[in-house]
Amino acid sequence: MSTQQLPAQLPIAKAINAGLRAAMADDDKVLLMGEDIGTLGGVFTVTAGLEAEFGERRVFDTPLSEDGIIGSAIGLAMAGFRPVCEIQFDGFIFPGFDQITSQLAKQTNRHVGSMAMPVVIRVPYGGGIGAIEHHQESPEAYFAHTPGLRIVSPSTAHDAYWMIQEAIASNDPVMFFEPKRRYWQKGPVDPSNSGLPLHAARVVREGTQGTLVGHGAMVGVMLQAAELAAADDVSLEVIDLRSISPIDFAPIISSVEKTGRLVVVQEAPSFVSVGSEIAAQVSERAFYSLQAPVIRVGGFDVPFPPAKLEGLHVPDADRVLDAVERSLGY
Amino acid sequence: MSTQQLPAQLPIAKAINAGLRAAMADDDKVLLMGEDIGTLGGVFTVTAGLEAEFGERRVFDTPLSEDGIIGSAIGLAMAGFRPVCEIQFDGFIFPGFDQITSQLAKQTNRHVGSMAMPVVIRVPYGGGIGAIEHHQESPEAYFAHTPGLRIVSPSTAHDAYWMIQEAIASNDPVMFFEPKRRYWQKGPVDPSNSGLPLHAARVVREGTQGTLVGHGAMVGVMLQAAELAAADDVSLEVIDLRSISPIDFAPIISSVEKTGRLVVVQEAPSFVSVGSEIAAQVSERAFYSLQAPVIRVGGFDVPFPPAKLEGLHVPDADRVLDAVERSLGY
Amino acid sequence: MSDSPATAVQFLDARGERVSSAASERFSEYADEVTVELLQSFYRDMLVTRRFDEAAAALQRQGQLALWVPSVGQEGGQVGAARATKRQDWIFPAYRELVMARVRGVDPLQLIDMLRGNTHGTWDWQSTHFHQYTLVIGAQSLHGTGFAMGLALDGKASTGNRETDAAVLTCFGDGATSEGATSEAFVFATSYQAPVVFFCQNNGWAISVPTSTQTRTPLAVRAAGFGLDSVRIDGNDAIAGYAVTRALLDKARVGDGPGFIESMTYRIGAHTSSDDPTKYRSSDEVDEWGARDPITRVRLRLEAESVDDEFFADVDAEAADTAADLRARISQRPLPTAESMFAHVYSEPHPVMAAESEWLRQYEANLAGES
Amino acid sequence: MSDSPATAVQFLDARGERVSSAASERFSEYADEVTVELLQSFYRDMLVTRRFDEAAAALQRQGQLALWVPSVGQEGGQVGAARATKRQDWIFPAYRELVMARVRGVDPLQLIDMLRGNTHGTWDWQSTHFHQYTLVIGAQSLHGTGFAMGLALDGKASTGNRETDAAVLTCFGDGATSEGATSEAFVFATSYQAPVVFFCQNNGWAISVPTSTQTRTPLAVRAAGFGLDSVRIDGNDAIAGYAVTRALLDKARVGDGPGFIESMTYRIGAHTSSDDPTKYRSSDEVDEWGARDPITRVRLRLEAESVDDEFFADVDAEAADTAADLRARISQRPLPTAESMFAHVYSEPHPVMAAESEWLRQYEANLAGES
Ligand SMILES: Cc1ncc(C[n+]2csc(CCOP(=O)(O)OP(=O)(O)O)c2C)c(N)n1
Ligand SMILES: Cc1ncc(C[n+]2csc(CCOP(=O)(O)OP(=O)(O)O)c2C)c(N)n1
Ligand SMILES: [Mg+2]
Ligand SMILES: [Mg+2]
Repeated sequence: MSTQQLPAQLPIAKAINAGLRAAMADDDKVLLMGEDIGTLGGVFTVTAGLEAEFGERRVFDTPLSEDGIIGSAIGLAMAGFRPVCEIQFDGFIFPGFDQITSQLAKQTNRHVGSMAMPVVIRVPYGGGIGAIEHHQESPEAYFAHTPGLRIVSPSTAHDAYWMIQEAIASNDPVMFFEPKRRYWQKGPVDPSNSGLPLHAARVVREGTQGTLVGHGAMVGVMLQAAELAAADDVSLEVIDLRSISPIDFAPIISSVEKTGRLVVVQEAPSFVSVGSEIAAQVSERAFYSLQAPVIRVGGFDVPFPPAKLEGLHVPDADRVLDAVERSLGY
Repeated sequence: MSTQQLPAQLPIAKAINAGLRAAMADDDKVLLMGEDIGTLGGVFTVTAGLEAEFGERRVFDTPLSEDGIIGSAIGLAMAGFRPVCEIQFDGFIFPGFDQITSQLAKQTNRHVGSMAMPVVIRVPYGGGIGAIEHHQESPEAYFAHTPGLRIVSPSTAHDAYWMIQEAIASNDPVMFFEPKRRYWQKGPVDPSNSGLPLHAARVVREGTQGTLVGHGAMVGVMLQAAELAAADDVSLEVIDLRSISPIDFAPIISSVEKTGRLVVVQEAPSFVSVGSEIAAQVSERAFYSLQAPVIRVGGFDVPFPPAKLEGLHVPDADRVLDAVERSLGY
Repeated sequence: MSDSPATAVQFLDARGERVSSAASERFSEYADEVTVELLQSFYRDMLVTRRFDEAAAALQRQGQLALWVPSVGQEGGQVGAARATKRQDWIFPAYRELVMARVRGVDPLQLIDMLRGNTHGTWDWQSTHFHQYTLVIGAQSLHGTGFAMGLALDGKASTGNRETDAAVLTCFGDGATSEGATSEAFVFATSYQAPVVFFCQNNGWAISVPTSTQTRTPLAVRAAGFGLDSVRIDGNDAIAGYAVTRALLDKARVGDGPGFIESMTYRIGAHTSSDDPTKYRSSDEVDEWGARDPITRVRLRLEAESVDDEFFADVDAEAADTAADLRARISQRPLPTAESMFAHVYSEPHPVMAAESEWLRQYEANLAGES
Repeated sequence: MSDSPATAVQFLDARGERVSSAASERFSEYADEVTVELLQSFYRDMLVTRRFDEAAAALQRQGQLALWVPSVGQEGGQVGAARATKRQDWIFPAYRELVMARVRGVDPLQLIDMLRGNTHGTWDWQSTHFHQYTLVIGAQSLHGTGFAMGLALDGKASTGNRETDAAVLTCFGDGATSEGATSEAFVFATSYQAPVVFFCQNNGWAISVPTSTQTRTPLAVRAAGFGLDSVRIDGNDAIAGYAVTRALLDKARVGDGPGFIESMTYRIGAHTSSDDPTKYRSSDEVDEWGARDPITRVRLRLEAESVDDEFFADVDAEAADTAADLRARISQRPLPTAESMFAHVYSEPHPVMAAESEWLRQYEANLAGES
């Protein structure tokens, strides 16, 4: 891969931008498409400068239709391209749901392997930015339930830079969920070493008395909770899922074998969610290790509330610690 | 409710038809709409005769658009009607996904209670009929993850008759999943007594050594498994969920407190599914009662395979018994 | 169609002159209904809304609002169309129909509540006949259509009575025409001959994307292809907005078929307060459209009709009052309660809502107890 | 548009006479390419397919097929359009394009595999340039459009070279025009001036629903509203299918904009083998259309052109052979393996696929061991 000069610290949005630039420079089959991604550079500036750099042929604004974006991206992939689609906000992915679920996810299988589907769908997701309705959802469970898709979400600039490139390099469709409230969180990026493979989870903090697992913006919340717990002499291990489908269970199971307790943290409503799957599988696979049931901390099972209530809805460190306390109470 | 003369035994398809007729006779705000439901009476004849009986004003064919069907049904509900929409097959609900997820499910909440959404969406679902692609899916998890929807699925003619009427009477949107491969399974219908409320689960067979829970077409499979197990002197309790959202956990937890073991059976792929939720909650709520982890038997995490392979994909009594054996092995 | 649907109907030009053309002829009877008095009401609605709009934008910059969605420049078509609705009619807005909201009697502070993050939008849709804003582009086009189908099924429309039959006015922007839902609404509306008129404000842009990316033909031509009675209007001409909307609503309400209006206008401000339009469009274009301001031309007309200064002063005073009222009340809006998250997800009791709201109540009580 | 898009272009009438009209003039140059030899190939494609179609329907009734989707009556437009494609062109079918499949060299037994439940459709799309069937109505309209955009981006189309530039022919039915995806495909195709021609077989019905429920205007008029070069043809006239498709593909391939063809035809048979059309339509209607059979008229023309009996006998023999081949091979089609469920869900290794396929292998081995 081509190496760019990168500053020592990069916000996540700029790390994705740099990753996109690197992928585009490496492979001229990579295209960027979506609403307002060209001249404007995206409403979060993630694609800023790329139209100017690579031209309107490779970075282009589409008509206002998510179904149209995904459906035509499928056609472009059939023609040998690697389209990277931006869905402007989490809540606007649903008009494209049919193309994702019945077409994108199934083409390779339908064609018994004779048709790769290297389409990336970038989705800024999650709450915490004080937005109006439909701009703060965490819809990853819908896609995780759909065979044929891969789903990832970076929580650091380094991962953002690398994972977007790995997603683009994948011959399978990848949903790339960007924790939008962390877009301006800075971190170092090592442009010479990706670290982990795309679908590996990462232990981001070691601990002994309990395990926290989550992804995206919740990683920061979990780290904060672990920090607070440490002050109370409770040692928590924190795992960043990074990949939501498939889930890398090995480090989670090892951790639970060590700590005996697991709290799963996510922004999405809990009912029939990624957290349900983790709880179900860990309860099965670490049956003899668990000293307490797996406890889930998630958004409530309600439509995302008005911004003034999002602080109550989206899990914070206190909610995580409350769950840890319950877990320790067993 | 008006009482119809019903034969002693009714196939499920005809029981739904009778339930629709009763609901329409009771309340002239009830409308039926969908593709081919009028003159043809639906591709499974579920609405047969109703256009002739109630007229084209109340039973009408729509243009070929699921998004259009659901979106206009929302408008009709806003105008005071109680539309019952048929989606022709499970796999064709996705073009309507945005209207269901972002509109139908959220209207009442968005309007802080000032707008009821009495819309029923009937979906023939599941495999076992040797159909081509998109005609055999079990998409209930997508909707279960969506706050604001209610989801039910009958497994007997009696429940089919009553639950469709209760769904129509509800002021909330109800997804009504019809186990299509059981449409011609006959059973008695008591038109004078519904039995249970819409969202109650039902113990359909008592047992002591393990619990099976599932819904729709899987209820028959579980009963068959329990029968076979009984022949081997293994006593299994079988619970028909009936309601998928909300789930009636009380009888499941009581059962597990008695049996110590739970196998969850579903047709849908397991990953991030209704089965995951049941496993997660039961693992938490019956933590001290479970003598073995909750085991899930589901479709594989693959797109529904060609018909010649569906016998392998959709759980059968053998697969259920294999899981029971594993559970008993702990 | 009286003429090609691509020729814009205009009754009041940018200089405030009354004009007519072959395209406008069909609607002149309705344009003639616009008395000086009615035109004064147009002026009042537009000017008061413009000042409110500017005040809200300023409050957003001060951190009082999460977001502001301006309608500056688009008041002409909006006021005409909204004033063309009869009391029994219903409006399904998108999210930029500030003048329409006023005309239908929506408390503007309730609109503010939504943009402040207190609610998802909670004005009284039943009494105002003005539905909530719909933020998922295009979705409301089907709701309006279904609602119109319902009016007809209920005998509230399509009986042939032009006075009492009701109709629906459904709004969206140029960008929205690319969403499948909007085309599907055209299909359903024409298939059932529903009493609905689509009001498309073509303001040149969908955020940073010009209308030319959405369509290569006039949107009125596209809509005509579906069989909608389709008319393009000068969207900065309140009289055209009034006359054409009234004509098409009257036609639709009696059961003679749905309509479509492409209101050619311009979004003078940013898409929302989050947007910087200088990144994608020229100031020349903005200036050009500024010269076609919908309020100025009505004022010029009213002055030509010798409306006295007192009237203008009165409108200015109302506008100033409304803006002042907004500034005074904005920080006192009731905050949503935790309980409200759970109370309305369902109309009927739900065990998960009960459990989660109880859990949160206890959790909050514990937190409060701890601190 | 040479004429109103609603006037059907016809070159060969039901009696096999060559005809022309103002509407057809634009395409007469292309119609003139249809030599007797080419017309013979049309006849062969249609007749062999008809016999195959009938044989498959019979096999379905005998339980050899889960489902059969007949194309009887629709062969005319299909053969003309498919023969109009150049080698470098691509077809995106819906699921009723049996003649087109033959023309592009698809092994019909691979089509049968899908309807037998062995596969989801696995013919070689790369070499035949004939994509898989798409069963979710309308979805392929966007795939064809995106694919066409890709051809242009790749320099394989829109270079201005009529001989070597490629184009896409995307098929769907009248019912499909109501799905949002189809309208969105029109939007994208026109916005990017993609080298695609939409071929809509208006066969009067979407299962039991007549076209009048989907639209009140000719579909060609609707498509024209989007800015597609839009033409209605007699869909039972193979020459019209050929000439118009060729003209629009040539225009689209060089970058002069996408097209739309409304091919007016009729589904003589049931929707599928699961359907009973007597429930919703009259036999009169079927008879009326039977008299406009697309094969009969080509035969009459060929006879008028003095094509000898030997040719017809040869076609009959090929048809009989093809049907016999189907009957012989149908029960020997390879069955899918359990492993195949997991092998192609992803192009790259996936832990869940590995685990589940291994689990099933062991489970099956145990079951086999037990019994
Ligand atoms: C389904 C969906 N996709 C994307 C968005 C984000 N978005 C909000 S407004 C807008 C542009 C809308 O343009 P137009 O319809 O012309 O209306 P205008 O804002 O110009 O009034 C976009 C893309 C959305 N709200 N909904
Ligand atoms: C999204 C979707 N909804 C419903 C169906 C069920 N269905 C299969 S074919 C059909 C009618 C299609 O009519 P048309 O497009 O006119 O094509 P035709 O079958 O007449 O060739 C319907 C409703 C489907 N396949 N996909
Ligand atoms: Mg706009
Ligand atoms: Mg058809």
